[in-house]
Amino acid sequence: MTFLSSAPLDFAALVAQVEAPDRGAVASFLGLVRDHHAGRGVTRLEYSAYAPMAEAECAKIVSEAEVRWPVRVALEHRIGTLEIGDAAVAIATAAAHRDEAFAACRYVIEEVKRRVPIWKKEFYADGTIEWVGAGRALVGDSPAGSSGS
Amino acid sequence: MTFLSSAPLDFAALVAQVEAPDRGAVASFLGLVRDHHAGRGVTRLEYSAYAPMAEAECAKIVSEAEVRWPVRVALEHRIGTLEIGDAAVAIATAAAHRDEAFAACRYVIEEVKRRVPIWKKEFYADGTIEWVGAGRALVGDSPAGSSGS
Amino acid sequence: MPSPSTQIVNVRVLLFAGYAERLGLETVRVALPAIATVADALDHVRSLPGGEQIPPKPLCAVNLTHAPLDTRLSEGDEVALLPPLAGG
Amino acid sequence: MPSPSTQIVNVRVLLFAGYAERLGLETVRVALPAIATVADALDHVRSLPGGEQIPPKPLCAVNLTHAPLDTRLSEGDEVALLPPLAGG
Repeated sequence: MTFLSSAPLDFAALVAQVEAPDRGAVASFLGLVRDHHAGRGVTRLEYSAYAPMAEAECAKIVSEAEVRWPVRVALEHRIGTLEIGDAAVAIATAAAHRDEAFAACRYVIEEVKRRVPIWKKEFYADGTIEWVGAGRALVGDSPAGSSGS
Repeated sequence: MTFLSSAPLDFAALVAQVEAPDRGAVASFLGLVRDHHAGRGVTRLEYSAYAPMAEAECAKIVSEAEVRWPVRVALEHRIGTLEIGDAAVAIATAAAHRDEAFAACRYVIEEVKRRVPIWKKEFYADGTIEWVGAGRALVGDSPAGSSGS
Repeated sequence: MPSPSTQIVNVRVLLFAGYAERLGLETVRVALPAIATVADALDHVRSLPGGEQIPPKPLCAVNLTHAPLDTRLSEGDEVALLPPLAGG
Repeated sequence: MPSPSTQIVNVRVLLFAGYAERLGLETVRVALPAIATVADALDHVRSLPGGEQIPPKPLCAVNLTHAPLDTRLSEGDEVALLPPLAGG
Protein backbone atom coordinates (compact mmCIF):
# COMPACT_ATOMS: atom_id res chain seq x y z
CA MET A 1 0.00 0.00 0.00
CA THR A 2 1.28 3.43 -0.90
CA PHE A 3 0.02 6.25 1.26
CA LEU A 4 2.07 9.05 -0.29
CA SER A 5 1.14 10.37 -3.68
CA SER A 6 2.74 13.00 -5.86
CA ALA A 7 -0.38 13.07 -8.05
CA PRO A 8 -3.63 14.83 -7.07
CA LEU A 9 -5.60 12.77 -4.56
CA ASP A 10 -8.63 10.94 -5.91
CA PHE A 11 -11.13 11.29 -3.08
CA ALA A 12 -13.91 9.38 -4.83
CA ALA A 13 -11.58 6.43 -5.42
CA LEU A 14 -10.53 6.52 -1.77
CA VAL A 15 -14.16 6.37 -0.62
CA ALA A 16 -14.84 3.55 -3.09
CA GLN A 17 -11.94 1.60 -1.56
CA VAL A 18 -13.69 1.30 1.79
CA GLU A 19 -17.29 0.81 0.66
CA ALA A 20 -18.81 -2.64 1.08
CA PRO A 21 -22.37 -4.02 1.29
CA ASP A 22 -22.09 -4.58 5.03
CA ARG A 23 -20.74 -1.11 5.81
CA GLY A 24 -23.48 1.49 5.87
CA ALA A 25 -21.54 4.43 7.30
CA VAL A 26 -18.66 6.19 5.59
CA ALA A 27 -16.96 9.10 7.34
CA SER A 28 -14.31 11.05 5.56
CA PHE A 29 -11.91 13.93 5.92
CA LEU A 30 -10.19 16.14 3.40
CA GLY A 31 -7.42 18.57 4.33
CA LEU A 32 -7.19 21.29 1.70
CA VAL A 33 -4.53 23.93 1.14
CA ARG A 34 -5.80 27.22 2.50
CA ASP A 35 -5.04 30.62 1.06
CA HIS A 36 -3.76 31.98 4.35
CA HIS A 37 -1.78 30.93 7.41
CA ALA A 38 -1.34 32.95 10.58
CA GLY A 39 -2.71 36.01 8.80
CA ARG A 40 -0.40 35.79 5.78
CA GLY A 41 -1.50 35.09 2.22
CA VAL A 42 -0.28 31.75 0.91
CA THR A 43 0.20 31.14 -2.81
CA ARG A 44 1.35 27.51 -2.79
CA LEU A 45 2.90 24.80 -0.65
CA GLU A 46 5.53 22.14 -0.99
CA TYR A 47 5.10 19.00 1.05
CA SER A 48 8.11 16.73 1.50
CA ALA A 49 8.42 13.53 3.48
CA TYR A 50 10.85 11.07 4.97
CA ALA A 51 9.13 8.70 2.62
CA PRO A 52 9.91 5.19 3.93
CA MET A 53 9.12 6.21 7.50
CA ALA A 54 6.01 8.12 6.44
CA GLU A 55 4.74 5.03 4.61
CA ALA A 56 5.47 2.88 7.65
CA GLU A 57 3.74 5.27 10.07
CA CYS A 58 0.69 5.56 7.84
CA ALA A 59 0.45 1.77 7.66
CA LYS A 60 0.68 1.55 11.47
CA ILE A 61 -2.01 4.19 11.95
CA VAL A 62 -4.40 2.47 9.55
CA SER A 63 -3.74 -0.86 11.18
CA GLU A 64 -4.26 0.56 14.68
CA ALA A 65 -7.61 2.04 13.66
CA GLU A 66 -8.74 -1.21 12.04
CA VAL A 67 -7.82 -3.17 15.18
CA ARG A 68 -9.48 -0.72 17.53
CA TRP A 69 -12.76 -0.35 15.61
CA PRO A 70 -14.62 -2.62 13.17
CA VAL A 71 -13.77 -0.33 10.27
CA ARG A 72 -12.01 -0.27 6.97
CA VAL A 73 -9.67 2.73 6.51
CA ALA A 74 -8.20 4.38 3.42
CA LEU A 75 -5.59 7.13 3.71
CA GLU A 76 -3.60 9.15 1.24
CA HIS A 77 -1.25 12.13 1.66
CA ARG A 78 -0.06 14.30 -1.17
CA ILE A 79 3.59 15.35 -1.50
CA GLY A 80 5.21 17.82 -3.87
CA THR A 81 3.86 21.20 -4.94
CA LEU A 82 0.25 21.97 -4.06
CA GLU A 83 -1.88 24.91 -5.08
CA ILE A 84 -4.62 26.60 -3.04
CA GLY A 85 -7.61 24.25 -2.72
CA ASP A 86 -5.66 21.09 -3.48
CA ALA A 87 -6.22 18.18 -1.14
CA ALA A 88 -3.17 17.51 1.04
CA VAL A 89 -4.67 14.58 2.91
CA ALA A 90 -7.73 12.40 2.36
CA ILE A 91 -9.14 9.82 4.74
CA ALA A 92 -12.17 7.57 4.38
CA THR A 93 -13.45 5.13 6.99
CA ALA A 94 -16.34 2.72 6.55
CA ALA A 95 -18.16 0.76 9.23
CA ALA A 96 -21.53 -0.79 9.90
CA HIS A 97 -22.33 2.12 12.22
CA ARG A 98 -21.44 5.77 12.16
CA ASP A 99 -19.94 6.01 15.66
CA GLU A 100 -17.09 3.74 14.65
CA ALA A 101 -16.65 5.40 11.28
CA PHE A 102 -16.37 8.88 12.82
CA ALA A 103 -14.12 7.74 15.68
CA ALA A 104 -11.71 5.99 13.33
CA CYS A 105 -11.64 8.93 10.90
CA ARG A 106 -10.84 11.33 13.70
CA TYR A 107 -8.16 9.02 15.10
CA VAL A 108 -6.43 8.72 11.74
CA ILE A 109 -6.19 12.45 11.06
CA GLU A 110 -4.96 13.18 14.59
CA GLU A 111 -2.30 10.48 14.40
CA VAL A 112 -1.21 11.51 10.91
CA LYS A 113 -0.58 15.02 12.18
CA ARG A 114 1.17 13.78 15.29
CA ARG A 115 3.40 11.05 13.88
CA VAL A 116 3.91 11.03 10.12
CA PRO A 117 7.19 12.69 9.04
CA ILE A 118 5.93 15.18 6.49
CA TRP A 119 6.97 18.81 6.23
CA LYS A 120 5.46 21.80 4.56
CA LYS A 121 7.15 24.78 2.96
CA GLU A 122 4.82 27.71 2.50
CA PHE A 123 5.23 30.29 -0.25
CA TYR A 124 3.68 33.58 0.79
CA ALA A 125 2.11 36.31 -1.27
CA ASP A 126 4.86 38.70 -0.12
CA GLY A 127 7.52 36.50 -1.74
CA THR A 128 8.85 34.94 1.45
CA ILE A 129 9.16 31.20 2.02
CA GLU A 130 9.00 29.33 5.31
CA TRP A 131 9.05 25.82 6.68
CA VAL A 132 5.86 25.67 8.68
CA GLY A 133 6.55 24.85 12.29
CA ALA A 134 10.31 24.63 11.93
CA GLY A 135 10.74 28.37 11.69
CA ARG A 136 8.79 29.24 14.80
CA ALA A 137 10.77 27.90 17.69
CA LEU A 138 13.91 25.92 18.10
CA VAL A 139 12.52 23.81 20.91
CA GLY A 140 10.78 22.00 18.14
CA ASP A 141 9.52 18.87 19.83
CA SER A 142 5.86 19.32 19.23
CA PRO A 143 4.19 18.93 15.86
CA ALA A 144 3.18 22.18 14.25
CA GLY A 145 -0.37 23.14 13.45
CA SER A 146 -1.34 22.55 9.87
CA SER A 147 -2.48 25.27 7.58
CA GLY A 148 -4.61 22.64 5.95
CA SER A 149 -6.86 21.86 8.84
CA MET B 1 -32.35 24.75 -1.67
CA THR B 2 -33.59 21.22 -2.22
CA PHE B 3 -32.39 18.64 0.25
CA LEU B 4 -34.40 15.70 -1.06
CA SER B 5 -33.37 14.05 -4.30
CA SER B 6 -34.91 11.22 -6.24
CA ALA B 7 -31.75 10.95 -8.34
CA PRO B 8 -28.53 9.29 -7.10
CA LEU B 9 -26.62 11.60 -4.76
CA ASP B 10 -23.54 13.27 -6.21
CA PHE B 11 -21.13 13.20 -3.28
CA ALA B 12 -18.31 14.94 -5.15
CA ALA B 13 -20.61 17.81 -6.09
CA LEU B 14 -21.75 18.10 -2.48
CA VAL B 15 -18.16 18.36 -1.27
CA ALA B 16 -17.41 20.92 -3.97
CA GLN B 17 -20.37 23.01 -2.72
CA VAL B 18 -18.68 23.65 0.62
CA GLU B 19 -15.06 24.02 -0.47
CA ALA B 20 -13.53 27.49 -0.37
CA PRO B 21 -10.00 28.88 -0.19
CA ASP B 22 -10.36 29.81 3.48
CA ARG B 23 -11.75 26.43 4.57
CA GLY B 24 -9.01 23.86 4.95
CA ALA B 25 -10.98 21.08 6.62
CA VAL B 26 -13.83 19.16 5.00
CA ALA B 27 -15.56 16.44 7.01
CA SER B 28 -18.18 14.32 5.36
CA PHE B 29 -20.58 11.48 5.95
CA LEU B 30 -22.24 9.03 3.61
CA GLY B 31 -25.02 6.70 4.70
CA LEU B 32 -25.20 3.73 2.35
CA VAL B 33 -27.86 1.04 1.98
CA ARG B 34 -26.61 -2.10 3.70
CA ASP B 35 -27.33 -5.64 2.59
CA HIS B 36 -28.71 -6.67 5.96
CA HIS B 37 -30.78 -5.31 8.85
CA ALA B 38 -31.28 -7.00 12.20
CA GLY B 39 -29.86 -10.21 10.76
CA ARG B 40 -32.10 -10.30 7.67
CA GLY B 41 -30.92 -9.96 4.10
CA VAL B 42 -32.09 -6.77 2.42
CA THR B 43 -32.47 -6.52 -1.35
CA ARG B 44 -33.62 -2.92 -1.72
CA LEU B 45 -35.23 0.00 0.09
CA GLU B 46 -37.84 2.60 -0.57
CA TYR B 47 -37.48 5.93 1.14
CA SER B 48 -40.49 8.21 1.30
CA ALA B 49 -40.86 11.60 2.95
CA TYR B 50 -43.31 14.19 4.13
CA ALA B 51 -41.53 16.32 1.59
CA PRO B 52 -42.34 19.92 2.54
CA MET B 53 -41.65 19.27 6.22
CA ALA B 54 -38.50 17.27 5.42
CA GLU B 55 -37.19 20.17 3.35
CA ALA B 56 -38.01 22.61 6.13
CA GLU B 57 -36.34 20.46 8.82
CA CYS B 58 -33.22 19.97 6.70
CA ALA B 59 -32.99 23.73 6.17
CA LYS B 60 -33.32 24.31 9.92
CA ILE B 61 -30.65 21.75 10.74
CA VAL B 62 -28.18 23.22 8.24
CA SER B 63 -28.89 26.69 9.52
CA GLU B 64 -28.46 25.63 13.15
CA ALA B 65 -25.08 24.05 12.35
CA GLU B 66 -23.92 27.13 10.46
CA VAL B 67 -24.90 29.38 13.36
CA ARG B 68 -23.30 27.18 16.00
CA TRP B 69 -19.97 26.62 14.20
CA PRO B 70 -18.06 28.66 11.60
CA VAL B 71 -18.83 26.11 8.90
CA ARG B 72 -20.52 25.71 5.58
CA VAL B 73 -22.83 22.69 5.36
CA ALA B 74 -24.23 20.74 2.41
CA LEU B 75 -26.83 18.02 2.90
CA GLU B 76 -28.77 15.75 0.59
CA HIS B 77 -31.14 12.84 1.26
CA ARG B 78 -32.27 10.39 -1.38
CA ILE B 79 -35.89 9.30 -1.70
CA GLY B 80 -37.45 6.61 -3.86
CA THR B 81 -36.08 3.14 -4.55
CA LEU B 82 -32.49 2.47 -3.51
CA GLU B 83 -30.33 -0.57 -4.19
CA ILE B 84 -27.65 -2.01 -1.91
CA GLY B 85 -24.67 0.34 -1.74
CA ASP B 86 -26.60 3.41 -2.87
CA ALA B 87 -26.11 6.55 -0.82
CA ALA B 88 -29.21 7.43 1.21
CA VAL B 89 -27.75 10.53 2.83
CA ALA B 90 -24.68 12.64 2.14
CA ILE B 91 -23.32 15.46 4.30
CA ALA B 92 -20.29 17.66 3.79
CA THR B 93 -19.07 20.34 6.19
CA ALA B 94 -16.17 22.69 5.58
CA ALA B 95 -14.41 24.91 8.09
CA ALA B 96 -11.06 26.52 8.68
CA HIS B 97 -10.32 23.85 11.28
CA ARG B 98 -11.21 20.21 11.58
CA ASP B 99 -12.79 20.31 15.06
CA GLU B 100 -15.62 22.46 13.75
CA ALA B 101 -15.97 20.48 10.54
CA PHE B 102 -16.30 17.17 12.40
CA ALA B 103 -18.61 18.57 15.09
CA ALA B 104 -20.97 20.08 12.53
CA CYS B 105 -20.99 16.93 10.39
CA ARG B 106 -21.86 14.81 13.40
CA TYR B 107 -24.56 17.25 14.49
CA VAL B 108 -26.22 17.23 11.09
CA ILE B 109 -26.44 13.45 10.75
CA GLU B 110 -27.77 13.06 14.32
CA GLU B 111 -30.43 15.72 13.79
CA VAL B 112 -31.42 14.36 10.39
CA LYS B 113 -32.08 10.98 11.97
CA ARG B 114 -33.90 12.51 14.90
CA ARG B 115 -36.08 15.10 13.18
CA VAL B 116 -36.51 14.75 9.43
CA PRO B 117 -39.77 12.99 8.43
CA ILE B 118 -38.43 10.26 6.18
CA TRP B 119 -39.48 6.61 6.23
CA LYS B 120 -37.94 3.47 4.90
CA LYS B 121 -39.58 0.35 3.58
CA GLU B 122 -37.24 -2.60 3.47
CA PHE B 123 -37.57 -5.44 0.97
CA TYR B 124 -36.05 -8.61 2.39
CA ALA B 125 -34.44 -11.54 0.63
CA ASP B 126 -37.22 -13.80 1.95
CA GLY B 127 -39.82 -11.78 0.06
CA THR B 128 -41.23 -9.91 3.05
CA ILE B 129 -41.55 -6.15 3.23
CA GLU B 130 -41.50 -3.96 6.31
CA TRP B 131 -41.59 -0.32 7.32
CA VAL B 132 -38.44 0.03 9.38
CA GLY B 133 -39.20 1.19 12.89
CA ALA B 134 -42.96 1.39 12.46
CA GLY B 135 -43.40 -2.36 12.60
CA ARG B 136 -41.54 -2.90 15.83
CA ALA B 137 -43.58 -1.28 18.53
CA LEU B 138 -46.72 0.76 18.67
CA VAL B 139 -45.39 3.15 21.27
CA GLY B 140 -43.60 4.69 18.38
CA ASP B 141 -42.39 7.98 19.74
CA SER B 142 -38.69 7.47 19.30
CA PRO B 143 -36.95 7.51 15.94
CA ALA B 144 -35.92 4.10 14.69
CA GLY B 145 -32.32 3.08 14.07
CA SER B 146 -31.28 3.31 10.48
CA SER B 147 -30.08 0.38 8.49
CA GLY B 148 -27.89 2.81 6.65
CA SER B 149 -25.68 3.86 9.48
CA MET C 1 -75.96 33.65 10.25
CA PRO C 2 -73.14 32.97 12.77
CA SER C 3 -69.72 32.09 11.39
CA PRO C 4 -68.88 28.44 12.00
CA SER C 5 -65.24 29.39 12.49
CA THR C 6 -65.96 30.62 16.00
CA GLN C 7 -67.20 27.19 17.02
CA ILE C 8 -65.34 24.75 14.81
CA VAL C 9 -61.88 24.32 13.31
CA ASN C 10 -61.42 22.36 10.11
CA VAL C 11 -58.05 20.67 9.84
CA ARG C 12 -56.43 18.16 7.56
CA VAL C 13 -54.63 15.21 9.12
CA LEU C 14 -51.92 13.62 6.98
CA LEU C 15 -50.86 10.02 7.45
CA PHE C 16 -47.57 8.57 6.24
CA ALA C 17 -45.78 5.29 5.64
CA GLY C 18 -47.12 2.50 7.87
CA TYR C 19 -49.88 4.68 9.36
CA ALA C 20 -51.27 5.46 5.91
CA GLU C 21 -51.14 1.78 4.97
CA ARG C 22 -52.96 0.70 8.12
CA LEU C 23 -55.85 3.05 7.51
CA GLY C 24 -55.73 2.93 3.73
CA LEU C 25 -55.83 6.73 3.86
CA GLU C 26 -53.32 9.51 3.38
CA THR C 27 -55.50 12.44 4.33
CA VAL C 28 -58.36 12.78 6.80
CA ARG C 29 -60.42 15.97 7.00
CA VAL C 30 -61.76 16.64 10.48
CA ALA C 31 -64.02 19.29 11.94
CA LEU C 32 -63.23 19.79 15.61
CA PRO C 33 -64.41 22.09 18.40
CA ALA C 34 -62.59 25.43 18.29
CA ILE C 35 -60.57 24.58 21.41
CA ALA C 36 -59.27 21.34 19.92
CA THR C 37 -55.67 20.14 20.14
CA VAL C 38 -53.55 17.72 18.13
CA ALA C 39 -54.67 15.02 20.59
CA ASP C 40 -58.28 15.56 19.55
CA ALA C 41 -57.45 15.19 15.88
CA LEU C 42 -55.49 12.06 16.74
CA ASP C 43 -58.43 10.63 18.70
CA HIS C 44 -60.64 11.07 15.67
CA VAL C 45 -58.19 9.28 13.38
CA ARG C 46 -57.68 6.47 15.88
CA SER C 47 -61.46 5.93 15.95
CA LEU C 48 -61.47 5.15 12.21
CA PRO C 49 -61.18 1.53 10.97
CA GLY C 50 -57.53 0.49 11.41
CA GLY C 51 -56.86 3.62 13.46
CA GLU C 52 -56.35 1.64 16.67
CA GLN C 53 -53.04 0.53 15.17
CA ILE C 54 -51.69 4.06 15.47
CA PRO C 55 -49.99 4.42 18.84
CA PRO C 56 -51.61 6.67 21.46
CA LYS C 57 -48.67 9.09 21.41
CA PRO C 58 -47.18 9.22 17.94
CA LEU C 59 -44.76 11.86 16.74
CA CYS C 60 -46.83 14.76 15.38
CA ALA C 61 -46.37 17.93 13.39
CA VAL C 62 -48.53 20.99 12.77
CA ASN C 63 -47.91 23.09 9.68
CA LEU C 64 -44.55 21.40 8.91
CA THR C 65 -43.16 21.74 12.45
CA HIS C 66 -42.85 19.11 15.15
CA ALA C 67 -45.57 19.76 17.71
CA PRO C 68 -46.62 18.19 21.03
CA LEU C 69 -50.04 16.59 21.42
CA ASP C 70 -51.39 19.52 23.41
CA THR C 71 -50.80 22.02 20.59
CA ARG C 72 -53.98 24.06 19.94
CA LEU C 73 -55.30 23.83 16.40
CA SER C 74 -56.44 26.67 14.19
CA GLU C 75 -58.65 26.73 11.12
CA GLY C 76 -56.89 25.20 8.13
CA ASP C 77 -54.01 23.65 10.07
CA GLU C 78 -52.17 20.73 8.54
CA VAL C 79 -51.61 18.07 11.17
CA ALA C 80 -49.27 15.17 10.43
CA LEU C 81 -49.02 11.84 12.25
CA LEU C 82 -45.45 10.63 11.81
CA PRO C 83 -44.42 7.00 12.20
CA PRO C 84 -40.97 6.45 13.76
CA LEU C 85 -38.51 8.27 11.55
CA ALA C 86 -36.00 6.28 9.55
CA GLY C 87 -34.04 8.82 7.53
CA GLY C 88 -30.27 9.08 7.48
CA MET D 1 42.96 -7.80 14.36
CA PRO D 2 40.01 -6.90 16.62
CA SER D 3 36.68 -6.14 14.91
CA PRO D 4 35.92 -2.43 15.04
CA SER D 5 32.29 -3.29 15.60
CA THR D 6 32.98 -4.09 19.24
CA GLN D 7 34.26 -0.57 19.82
CA ILE D 8 32.48 1.60 17.31
CA VAL D 9 29.07 1.87 15.64
CA ASN D 10 28.73 3.50 12.26
CA VAL D 11 25.39 5.18 11.73
CA ARG D 12 23.83 7.46 9.14
CA VAL D 13 22.02 10.54 10.36
CA LEU D 14 19.37 11.91 7.98
CA LEU D 15 18.31 15.53 8.06
CA PHE D 16 15.06 16.86 6.64
CA ALA D 17 13.30 20.07 5.67
CA GLY D 18 14.57 23.06 7.66
CA TYR D 19 17.29 21.05 9.42
CA ALA D 20 18.75 19.90 6.10
CA GLU D 21 18.67 23.49 4.79
CA ARG D 22 20.39 24.88 7.87
CA LEU D 23 23.31 22.49 7.60
CA GLY D 24 23.29 22.23 3.82
CA LEU D 25 23.39 18.46 4.31
CA GLU D 26 20.86 15.65 4.04
CA THR D 27 23.04 12.81 5.34
CA VAL D 28 25.83 12.72 7.91
CA ARG D 29 27.87 9.56 8.50
CA VAL D 30 29.10 9.24 12.07
CA ALA D 31 31.29 6.73 13.87
CA LEU D 32 30.40 6.60 17.55
CA PRO D 33 31.48 4.59 20.57
CA ALA D 34 29.63 1.28 20.73
CA ILE D 35 27.54 2.42 23.68
CA ALA D 36 26.29 5.50 21.85
CA THR D 37 22.69 6.72 21.82
CA VAL D 38 20.65 8.93 19.53
CA ALA D 39 21.67 11.86 21.73
CA ASP D 40 25.35 11.23 20.87
CA ALA D 41 24.61 11.22 17.15
CA LEU D 42 22.63 14.43 17.63
CA ASP D 43 25.52 16.04 19.54
CA HIS D 44 27.80 15.31 16.63
CA VAL D 45 25.43 16.87 14.11
CA ARG D 46 24.86 19.90 16.32
CA SER D 47 28.65 20.44 16.43
CA LEU D 48 28.77 20.86 12.63
CA PRO D 49 28.53 24.33 11.03
CA GLY D 50 24.88 25.40 11.26
CA GLY D 51 24.13 22.51 13.60
CA GLU D 52 23.54 24.80 16.57
CA GLN D 53 20.27 25.75 14.87
CA ILE D 54 18.90 22.27 15.49
CA PRO D 55 17.11 22.26 18.83
CA PRO D 56 18.64 20.28 21.71
CA LYS D 57 15.71 17.84 21.81
CA PRO D 58 14.33 17.37 18.34
CA LEU D 59 11.93 14.63 17.32
CA CYS D 60 14.06 11.60 16.33
CA ALA D 61 13.63 8.26 14.63
CA VAL D 62 15.80 5.15 14.37
CA ASN D 63 15.25 2.76 11.48
CA LEU D 64 11.93 4.37 10.48
CA THR D 65 10.43 4.37 13.98
CA HIS D 66 10.05 7.27 16.39
CA ALA D 67 12.72 6.86 19.09
CA PRO D 68 13.64 8.76 22.26
CA LEU D 69 17.05 10.39 22.59
CA ASP D 70 18.35 7.67 24.91
CA THR D 71 17.81 4.91 22.32
CA ARG D 72 21.02 2.81 21.99
CA LEU D 73 22.43 2.67 18.48
CA SER D 74 23.64 -0.40 16.58
CA GLU D 75 25.92 -0.74 13.60
CA GLY D 76 24.24 0.47 10.41
CA ASP D 77 21.34 2.23 12.11
CA GLU D 78 19.56 5.00 10.24
CA VAL D 79 18.94 7.90 12.58
CA ALA D 80 16.62 10.72 11.48
CA LEU D 81 16.33 14.20 12.98
CA LEU D 82 12.78 15.35 12.33
CA PRO D 83 11.74 19.02 12.33
CA PRO D 84 8.26 19.69 13.73
CA LEU D 85 5.85 17.67 11.65
CA ALA D 86 3.42 19.45 9.40
CA GLY D 87 1.51 16.74 7.60
CA GLY D 88 -2.25 16.46 7.49
